[in-house]
Amino acid sequence: MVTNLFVKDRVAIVGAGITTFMRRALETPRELAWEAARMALDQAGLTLKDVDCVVIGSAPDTFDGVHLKGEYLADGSGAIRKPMTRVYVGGGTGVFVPVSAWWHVASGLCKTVLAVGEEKMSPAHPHPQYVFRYIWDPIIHRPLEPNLIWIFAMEMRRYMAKCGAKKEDIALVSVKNKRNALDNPAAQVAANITVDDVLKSEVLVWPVQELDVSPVTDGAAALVITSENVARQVTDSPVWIEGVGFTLDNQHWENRELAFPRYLNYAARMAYRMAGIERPWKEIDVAEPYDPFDYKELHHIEGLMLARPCEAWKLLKEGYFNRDGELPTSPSGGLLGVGNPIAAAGVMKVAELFWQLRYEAGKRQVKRPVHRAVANAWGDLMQAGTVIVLGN
Amino acid sequence: MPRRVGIIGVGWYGFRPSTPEVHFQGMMFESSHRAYADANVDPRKDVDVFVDCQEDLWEGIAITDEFAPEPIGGALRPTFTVSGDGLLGVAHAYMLIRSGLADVVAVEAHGKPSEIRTLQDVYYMAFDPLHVRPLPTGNPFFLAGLDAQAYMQRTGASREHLALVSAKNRTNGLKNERAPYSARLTVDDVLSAPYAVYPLTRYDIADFSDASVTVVLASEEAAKRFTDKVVWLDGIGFSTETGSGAVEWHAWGRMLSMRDAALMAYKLAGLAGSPSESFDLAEVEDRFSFMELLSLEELMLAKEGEAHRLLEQGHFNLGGPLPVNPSGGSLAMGVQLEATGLARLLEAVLQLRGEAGPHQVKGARKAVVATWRGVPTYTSAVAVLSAG
Amino acid sequence: MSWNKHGRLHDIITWPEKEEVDKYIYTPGLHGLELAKALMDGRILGMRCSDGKVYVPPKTFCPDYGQGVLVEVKGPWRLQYYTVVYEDLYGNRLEKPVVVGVIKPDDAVNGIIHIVNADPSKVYVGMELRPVFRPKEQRRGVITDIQYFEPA
Amino acid sequence: MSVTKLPGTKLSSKEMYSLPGLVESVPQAKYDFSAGPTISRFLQGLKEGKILGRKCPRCGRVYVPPRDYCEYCHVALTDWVEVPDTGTVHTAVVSYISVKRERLEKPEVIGVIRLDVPGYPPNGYEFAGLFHRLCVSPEEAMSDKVIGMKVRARWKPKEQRTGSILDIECFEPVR
Repeated sequence: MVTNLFVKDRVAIVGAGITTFMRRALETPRELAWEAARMALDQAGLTLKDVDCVVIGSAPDTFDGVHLKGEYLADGSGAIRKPMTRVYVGGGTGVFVPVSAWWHVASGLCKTVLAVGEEKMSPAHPHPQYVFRYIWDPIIHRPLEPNLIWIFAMEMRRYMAKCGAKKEDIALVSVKNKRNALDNPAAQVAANITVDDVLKSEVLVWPVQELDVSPVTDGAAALVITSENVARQVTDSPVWIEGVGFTLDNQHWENRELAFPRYLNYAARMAYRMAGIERPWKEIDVAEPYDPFDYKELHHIEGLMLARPCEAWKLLKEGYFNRDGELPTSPSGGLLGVGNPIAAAGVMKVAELFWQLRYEAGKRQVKRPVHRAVANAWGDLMQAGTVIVLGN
Repeated sequence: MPRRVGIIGVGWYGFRPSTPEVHFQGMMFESSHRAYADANVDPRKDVDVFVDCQEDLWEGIAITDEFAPEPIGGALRPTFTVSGDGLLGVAHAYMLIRSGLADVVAVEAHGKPSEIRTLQDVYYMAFDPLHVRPLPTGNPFFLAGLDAQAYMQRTGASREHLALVSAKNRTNGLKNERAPYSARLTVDDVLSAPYAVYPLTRYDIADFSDASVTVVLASEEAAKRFTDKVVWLDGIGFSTETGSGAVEWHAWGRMLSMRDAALMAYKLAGLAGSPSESFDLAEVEDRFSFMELLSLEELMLAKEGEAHRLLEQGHFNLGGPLPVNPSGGSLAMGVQLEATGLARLLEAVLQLRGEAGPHQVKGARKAVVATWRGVPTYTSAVAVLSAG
Repeated sequence: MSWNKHGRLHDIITWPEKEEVDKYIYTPGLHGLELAKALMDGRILGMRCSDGKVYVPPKTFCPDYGQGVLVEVKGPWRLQYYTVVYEDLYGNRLEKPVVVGVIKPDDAVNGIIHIVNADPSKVYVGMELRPVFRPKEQRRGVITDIQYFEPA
Repeated sequence: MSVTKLPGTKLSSKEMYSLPGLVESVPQAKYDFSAGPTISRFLQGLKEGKILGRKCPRCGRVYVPPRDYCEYCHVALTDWVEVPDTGTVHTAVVSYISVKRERLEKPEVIGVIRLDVPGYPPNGYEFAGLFHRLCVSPEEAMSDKVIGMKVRARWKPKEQRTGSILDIECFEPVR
């Protein structure tokens, strides 16, 4: 693995765009991608002619009900007569799209890349969650009729058992993120709730209850990522991609300790080494850990080495991760508050850090000064960790 | 000079109409196991990044990248999936190495069409659900029929020329152990067959076969540590003309994505002069017979509307000035879904290493590889290779 | 596994499975909603882009990425390219061959894909066609509200 | 970001289903997965009432469920090992909803069982194990006692076994 990576041409994010996150959208998937990508280009002051490569991220085709979905989203993502690939690491795709865009630019092949994440879950009937019946091993697991929440519940239970975290401790994440989301115009389920509301919500798969889970969402988000010299011409506050990391564990999640995401830890080390970060818990100013479930934010804070294993829920109680705290996490409102259109959710989180590092997050702007940020996405069967480190 | 990228190992398994004896992950293990032996690398220590190419609905699994890392040695290592043809995965490997993030990258692609019971319905699921899929068209390959008719109308190529491509490739395939659909086919055999999708007979449409192909790429310095029989990847290009939700914007009878991909690849390879003299062989797209002629024109290996004339003169035969698809192409080897591009690349690499066997093109030093992702996409990829 | 495979078919297990939800419901999209209303009314829409070109059917945004302006497309319609499907992907002959065409109206730069209701022997490029709509009460604002195109 | 009105047109459920131009499509995506030699043998073992694992010749790991290859050494696995059908509960949950998110009348208890397979450190990061149903009451599953509880496979009667993971009915506590 290459360690002291000398890249003559640094890579920057210069624009971000996002659609509102909705339970049901009128737009078709390609129109959602178009709306987000066009906003990102407008924000960067560029047009489609300036784009020379496109990277698309979208999770299971079985949601939108369109096979070869990368091809279906191509024109919506601006890839008409352009090099385009769709990258795919399950739920980790959202952060992986800008990670892949990094080597499109750093290799010298592309100068300006449109990185687009889209997900439309509402077409699947009777319920989008039914799609998750098909993520399992067809022979060993599917006969047990598993649904997705089972695997999260098992991981949450293991985290609670190993780290001594109670449900009321974990519910604070949902309270924090849904409150943060009140200031996010894209939010689908922002709300002022209390720990009691979480503990009284419908029990889906104990210990997971309704308000522990992010919603099903239609939405898209996009970033414009360019080389250093293009960035210098386009904006006076580019946000540099300083570290990228990604790791996939094997698919046998039933053969590993679920309390600690080792795959995410390896991905984080890869990204931190590239960014020259030795003590992330000190050097990272703001973070967007992936939070499809409330316990998962704590799980990922520990995987990202922003807190020691089993310590995150204690710091949470002290307000350490609040917007005015020592290390704000999910100032965007996260998946729990803004929504979870799988592949677009990760791009939304990177977009949030883009706005935070440019002090353009408005009411969501964290109080402390920010120089270095980290976002991660998680995916597959408890096996994919994707990490990006940004700096201004 | 930016870092040169070389192919240091190839491995494959399958190329048969069905492979019931292996689980799809077993097939991936077989091809990667052979590729790592060929490159004499240890995947658990020497390979930095693993790229896999597959699509959910070809595999029957909703997040199919979950099953990628284990069999190819990528467990707990940087692994990701490109939802596209294997050649797009090679493009990512090229970028990973040029950017310095990785020195050695493994790319695997596979297809097990024999396990898809409702292949036609899965094809239709890729069609625009609003404006095209609802139409009672009867066969998803009607899109290829429209392009074939438009191509023949524009260039004057006739049904005999299409038959000549099919006969050439299926006969070439007789010499290639990876070509289950080869046959001593004559033009008359093809002309006497009824149309399946006008103007294509069943001989003009490649069948499907199961296969997994793994390719190991490395930077110039890293390559020296492992092998001395390197095939250089001088250029790679890929492009998309329009989305499958806007096929109505497609330039019928053309494959502009292959022209754009070729221009990108030739620029990277520094091919200033006219490309037609630059190559000793070409492995190009032929899952529909007319596509070989159209590909040659989009790759500028023949002037527009001239490919079928050169074909008549035997210019593309095995002994001719520019052998095209000496391996038999997809018409003889079959279509392996997302591994089809790597099948073309595999054949070209073996030719440049002088290891092709009976269908070896003597003294082959430079080759071009081109693939299209098939109906209903308009995405192509092109690679330019040269012997080490 | 490399060396100890089972060749004997008796030892080989194949496991039937599927990857299907009950059904998909696709919304028509921004322009699609207006096209649906027009189709119910027996009219076909296109979109005009900033370069003045009209594309059909309307797809909300143009190849140049700007938003298209809806316009009605009246034709006359001509067959630009066509194919005839005689058998399905598995090689089964269809009872009746299906003629599929790219059908371009004079007042647009591209054609739509649709079925041509004519005997394959009578079909030629450039022939004039007209859309045949289903009876009004059977229309639902979808592309198959046009049952087919037939020689004008 | 400076923009407050974001693109996107929200629909309520009623609005969506009353839209003109809605297109319905019933997907047909059926497959016949080749189980391959390892999984075929594993299923055969289940039919005979045995849980089979596979051992790596190089690192000695015993994999349950078995694979064709060792993912840490990237070599083909060789010997078969019958492993005990006893183990401890790694995690357990109680499900009140079905695959289609409908409420279940009777909740289901499911979990991960760490099997008593030699060669893995007692509470190491990796272990051989199965994901399966647990025959314990929901109350017991929610109590702290269940984590680490000793369990054993409850096999279906021989004539009802078909060579599937369901040949094990569940894992029940060893009282």
